[in-house]
Amino acid sequence: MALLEVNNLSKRFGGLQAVKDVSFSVERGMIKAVIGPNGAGKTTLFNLLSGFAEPDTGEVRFRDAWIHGRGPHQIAASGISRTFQHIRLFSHMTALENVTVGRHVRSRAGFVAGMLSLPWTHREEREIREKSLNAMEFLGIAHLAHDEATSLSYGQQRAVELSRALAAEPEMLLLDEPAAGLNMRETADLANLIVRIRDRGITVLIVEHDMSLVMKISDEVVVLSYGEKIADEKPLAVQKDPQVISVYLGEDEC
Amino acid sequence: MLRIRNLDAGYGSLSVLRHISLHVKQGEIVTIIGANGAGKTTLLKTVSGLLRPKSGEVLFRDKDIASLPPERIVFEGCSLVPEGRQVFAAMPVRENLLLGGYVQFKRGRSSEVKADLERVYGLFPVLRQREHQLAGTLSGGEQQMLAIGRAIMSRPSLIMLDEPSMGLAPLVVKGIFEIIGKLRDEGATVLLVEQNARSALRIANRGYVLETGRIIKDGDAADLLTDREIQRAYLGKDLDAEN
Amino acid sequence: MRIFKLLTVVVACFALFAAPVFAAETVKVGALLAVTGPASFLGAPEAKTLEMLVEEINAKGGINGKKIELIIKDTQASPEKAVSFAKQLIDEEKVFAIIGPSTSGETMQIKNIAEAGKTLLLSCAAAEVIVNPVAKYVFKTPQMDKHAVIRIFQQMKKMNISKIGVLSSNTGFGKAGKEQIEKIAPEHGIQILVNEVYDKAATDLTAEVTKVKAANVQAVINWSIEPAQAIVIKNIRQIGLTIPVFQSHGFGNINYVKAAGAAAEGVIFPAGRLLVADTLSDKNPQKAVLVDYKKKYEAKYKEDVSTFGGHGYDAMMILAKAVEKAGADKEKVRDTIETMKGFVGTAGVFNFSAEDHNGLDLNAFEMLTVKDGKFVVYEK
Amino acid sequence: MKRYNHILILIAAVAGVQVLTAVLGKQFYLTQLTMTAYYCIAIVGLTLLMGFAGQISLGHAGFFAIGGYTSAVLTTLDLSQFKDSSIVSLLAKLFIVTSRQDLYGGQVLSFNPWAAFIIAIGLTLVIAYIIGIPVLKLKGHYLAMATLGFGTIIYSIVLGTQRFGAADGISSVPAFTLLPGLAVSGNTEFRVRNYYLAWTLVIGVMVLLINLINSRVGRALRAIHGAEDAAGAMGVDTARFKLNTFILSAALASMAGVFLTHYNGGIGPSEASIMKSVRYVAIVSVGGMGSLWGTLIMSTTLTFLSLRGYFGTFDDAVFGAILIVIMLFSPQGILQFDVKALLKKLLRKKE
Amino acid sequence: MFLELFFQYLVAGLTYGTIYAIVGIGFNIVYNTTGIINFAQGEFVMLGGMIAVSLHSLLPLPIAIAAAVVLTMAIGALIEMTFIRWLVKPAVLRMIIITIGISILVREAALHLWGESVRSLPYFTGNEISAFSFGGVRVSPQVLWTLGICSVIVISLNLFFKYTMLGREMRACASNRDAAALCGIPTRNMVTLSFALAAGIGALAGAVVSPITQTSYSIGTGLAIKGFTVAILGGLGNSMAAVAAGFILGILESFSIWVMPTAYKDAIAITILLAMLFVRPSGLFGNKEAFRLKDF
Repeated sequence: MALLEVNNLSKRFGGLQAVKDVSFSVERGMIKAVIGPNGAGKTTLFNLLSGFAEPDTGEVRFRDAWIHGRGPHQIAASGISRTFQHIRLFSHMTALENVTVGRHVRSRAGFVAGMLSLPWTHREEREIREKSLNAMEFLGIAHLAHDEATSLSYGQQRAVELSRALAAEPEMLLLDEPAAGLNMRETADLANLIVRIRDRGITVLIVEHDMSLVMKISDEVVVLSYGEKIADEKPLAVQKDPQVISVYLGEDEC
Repeated sequence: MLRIRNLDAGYGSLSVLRHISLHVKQGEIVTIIGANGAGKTTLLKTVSGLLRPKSGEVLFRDKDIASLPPERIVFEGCSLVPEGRQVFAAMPVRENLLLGGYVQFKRGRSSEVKADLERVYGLFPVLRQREHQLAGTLSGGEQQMLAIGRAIMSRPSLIMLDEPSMGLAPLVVKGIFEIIGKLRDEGATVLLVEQNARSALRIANRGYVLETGRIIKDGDAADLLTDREIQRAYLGKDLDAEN
Repeated sequence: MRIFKLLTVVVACFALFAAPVFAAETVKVGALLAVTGPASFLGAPEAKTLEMLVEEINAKGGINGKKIELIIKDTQASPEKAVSFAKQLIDEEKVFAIIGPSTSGETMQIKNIAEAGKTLLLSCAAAEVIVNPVAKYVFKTPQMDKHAVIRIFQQMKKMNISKIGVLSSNTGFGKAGKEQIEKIAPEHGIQILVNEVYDKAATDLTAEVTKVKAANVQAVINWSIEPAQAIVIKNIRQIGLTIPVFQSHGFGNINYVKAAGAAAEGVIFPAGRLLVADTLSDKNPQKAVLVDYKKKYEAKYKEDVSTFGGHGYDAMMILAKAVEKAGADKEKVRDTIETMKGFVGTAGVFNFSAEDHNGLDLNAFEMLTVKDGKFVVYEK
Repeated sequence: MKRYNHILILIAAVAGVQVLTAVLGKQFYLTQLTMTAYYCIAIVGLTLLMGFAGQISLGHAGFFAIGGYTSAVLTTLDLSQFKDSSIVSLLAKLFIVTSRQDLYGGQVLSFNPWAAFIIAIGLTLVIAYIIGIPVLKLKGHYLAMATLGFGTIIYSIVLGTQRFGAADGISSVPAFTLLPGLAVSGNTEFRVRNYYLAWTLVIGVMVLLINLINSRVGRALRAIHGAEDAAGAMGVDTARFKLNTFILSAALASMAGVFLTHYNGGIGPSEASIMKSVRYVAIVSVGGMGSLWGTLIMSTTLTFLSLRGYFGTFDDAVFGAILIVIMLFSPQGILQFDVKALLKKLLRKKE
Repeated sequence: MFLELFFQYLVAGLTYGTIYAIVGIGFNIVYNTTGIINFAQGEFVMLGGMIAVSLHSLLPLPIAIAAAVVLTMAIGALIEMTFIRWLVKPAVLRMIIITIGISILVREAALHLWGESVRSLPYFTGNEISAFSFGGVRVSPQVLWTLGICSVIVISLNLFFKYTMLGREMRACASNRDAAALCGIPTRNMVTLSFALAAGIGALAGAVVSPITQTSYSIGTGLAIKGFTVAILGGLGNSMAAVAAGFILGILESFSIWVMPTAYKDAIAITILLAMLFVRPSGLFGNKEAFRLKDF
């Protein structure tokens, strides 16, 4: 059974049909990419999957549970982590603190326990810190732990955001245009990183413009156009799909 | 047309640009490439007056514009298409463009604004179709066109573009670059900051490479395009070789 | 350690403010008045009056050679400040007596404090609860609302009015009046058909007076002390109500007449005689006091005198007189005031007793009306 | 533990001030300092809501008033005439309703202050919960307006209801005997005890809040403040955390209201007014939104000076001027006020 | 009788509504160019009334009002230049607090300048008791004056913002300050202008309503709270909507008096309005689309 299953998902904003009857599935342990021209509904699809928008019709099943219509925090708790197209780090917090927020779903101290500073919360805090540092180490930014997150360079901020998502130990990671704003070199590093993340057993769903990245790492590619799915194939097949070429790739790109 | 000498700039105590010197001649397209965070956007912000330089001079047609506020610099004929489009989201397309014509209006050439509007609609037919639509409801590519159109409305002698391809689909990016070429053909001078180094260098006459606030290389665009080091760092030519 | 530095600065500030005041042989009188804030039209003239009187008394060499030291605290009509200041005046300044507060609410909040601190409190607020039940150290100088209401009802009887509408503002003054009206009306055979409270800061009251109009009453009583009462009578006339309009003694401020313009004409209200001082016959025992106060106040402050300032005047004069008689001894002064008879003040002739800490009767009020923009005695 | 360093300083300062006043014979300062302490509790609670959860509330005086008024009404309500009704006698058996003597010697059968306190806090929790759910969905100016509206409603109810004393408020509220020998009361002989009681409460609240902001919850709140949707994506139930914070800060305001009402012996409608709420928000801002200590210092200073009446008729004007000066020159609050940087800036401008 | 009463309450509601609306408009003008809610807006209304009354002892009525408007505009511009112009991208809350501070200072200055007493201008036509009668429903001429002037203000503002270059520039500033500067628009002057404009409209309103409401140093706060409520409920940035919301609030208040004790007028009106706000969080008439595009 697929890890994530999307059935006939639709969403309309006013007069705009942002996502129309989209279905696909993501198998455990694969990297799946969603591509499409601007305004094709990729970000909307992402928001539907992560609970930031509620679908008008359709279903989303993650593991054994229906998650459509649930709030973002519930979806996060069920094991899906996401990043954002425009980096959203928590201002006035250090990089490490940012990442520790990622452990929120894996810890439980509440208002009362927090106010009373109960002994077990200290143990929990220690664990949160360790796991967060591990996540930062994995991305090679442990040395930045105590810098203010929003003062870091763009690439470093991307890394913080990613380690924050990883700190939650998700089963599935949603990446929204992770290569936006990176140069080719950095993009290549990112590609390696995503593969390494997959190798840790985390399923990855990625929305991306950068075709070189998508073609290189993904196992399957879904192509959206005007909210509709026009292809869902292996990368090589997509590259040759005439419909995809006509709406998206253009004739002589690369 | 534009000459920058020993420019230092940054935000607060943070220094981003160090001793930048460059120039743009009449009628050419000059591109500045560099990694994210190299200071490209800061450079354009400083030239356009959104950011005040710490030291150095910015000569535009031999006049020092370094300490002028942005609105004065536009009047001098130097127009910026900012990063992330920055259209007036809650206003219709047509009003966005008319606001671009503000400078002409103030110069006492309001009669020409109509003609300029037609010219922009000629360049971007899609904007004519969306004339009365709120700018914020346009797609990313259309917004970029609108932003460029708005800048053209001020009849700039130098037009600066900050990452026009950012966040756009490849097909749309192609269209945008075609238009930049068209602008050049019409005699405009362009200073282009781009992430997409290959497309930028293909269209440009000359280029500068910016790295952590310093210019590390400059030359003809064609030369830069074939420069091995640049290929490795910015064009991703050895992407496959590495793996 | 920024915080530590700051704390030091703060503590130093406090120490500076706390510099001790060495007073000579004086009689310290505290005043809690709403000089600014929503009740400033009460507190401001009261404060001015007290300052004027103290200046005058001290210029004459004080009372029995002792000068008065006046400490005015601006409560801004908020009870918590009144409480804080009252404790300050009693515990710290060890004042001889406190004049004020200006409003009933504040007075009620500090009634117990004055009582516990065994400090004379001469309130300038009207509500009956201030002196009923009697607290040993608490007195008040404004006339009783009860008496004002009775005067109005008596007048109504003369005019054959039995069905009335009542409007009052949501302040202590309005509330106290409303309660008295509700209480006394049955005794006088008066039926209240509409009884509404409006906001003291109201900017228009057309809807409220429409409600009165709909009830088909024979007369309206408006009980308030703020500027809104001028709006009430304007709106009453504007919507075409021609029935008699009664106001409370809170109307005793010529500014309200000016603000209401033509609408103020014919309004009937009970008030002390200060407003009509000039027209009183020379035989009236109050005339000399009233004219004197009015002249002095108007000369000094270039504004019209109001009855509220008069309450401050009475408080200070009663205190001065008692001190003159009994010397600077709190208990003796208290006893002197309690037994004071025939003191002529602006509000009327005071006859205090152990049961009556107000000392005014029905006669303190005169029924007035407005004619050609001026207060005149109502004669009918 | 490092996080409690400032608490130690505060404890020292509290004791120090008391000793100092005793030595100087100026113990009357403790009266205003006690009142100040209660306002501080409300303001510190608001800081948690504004500075950490990032939600403005222009109606916090409403919660203060709910606490104060509920307690005042219940403890002054005379149930003597219902003495024989089964409910009242049951309550009397449970010590929820007790008999006491009033100032004029009469017997009053009214709610035990403890019972009134618990009911007041309970009521506040319920109201904050009901109000909080829809209100906290709003953002920015709309949230400000909605909370302002809530404040207006409470003020209007307080001012329009006979039972609440309308414009006069409620007076003759009895002392609140917490423990034998320890009563919240304005009586001069209990002044020192009340001072320590009030500041112990402040210290207790500070400890709890400092623990809270250093916990997982505090981190989640700051995350919400920094980027709400990202916090949601990280599994933070933003709505619930905001609501809980709102309720907590409402409860603190309400508690402050209860205690101050018993201390002052009464409460008036001005405690519920919008200007009061605005004052709380302003103090939080000038204290530095994200700084419990900054707001504690600011609220102590400003409230104390105001309650002492140092500025006379210029009280509001001085307050306004302080607001402007701090917000213009040190928008991060008083603790961030950097005289040197300011001078430098001014000097450079002159060049 | 029922109908007559209905219309009489309606008239009362319109009277309240006009006053609220005209203050709400001022909020919107400043908000539109700066994104700031200027809580000192009520103070402009107060200043307009007070200055006009003071000048009226020397000058004829129309000239006194005109002079008051001009003076208040100057004060508005001055306030902007002193306190706001030089701030770099201030946070919303910081601006709210600063404008609250300004409002307190202006109010206190007025108290010490004019004292605590109330004043008012004479009725423009007729006097305190005159009223037009429409089949038993009576309306003070000043209410008609206020309604008329309010409509003129709203219509001319709409024309100004929609069709003049200056109005468009101000809207551009509101939408995106940087982008407006890049179009050559002197953004700082636009902000000053918007304060002056809002102050002028407030002052005009203050002068026109003063015969009805009277004016005193403290009138601003209450009006500011009502005006803010109305501006938000209409949907920030939309002057027409503020007017509509103003009338809705006014009429709600007035009709609530019909059926309930008047003491709870505010509570009832605000409760209903809040309920509406919860259903439509972008304001009653807020353009949902534009709301989404705006950055709060």
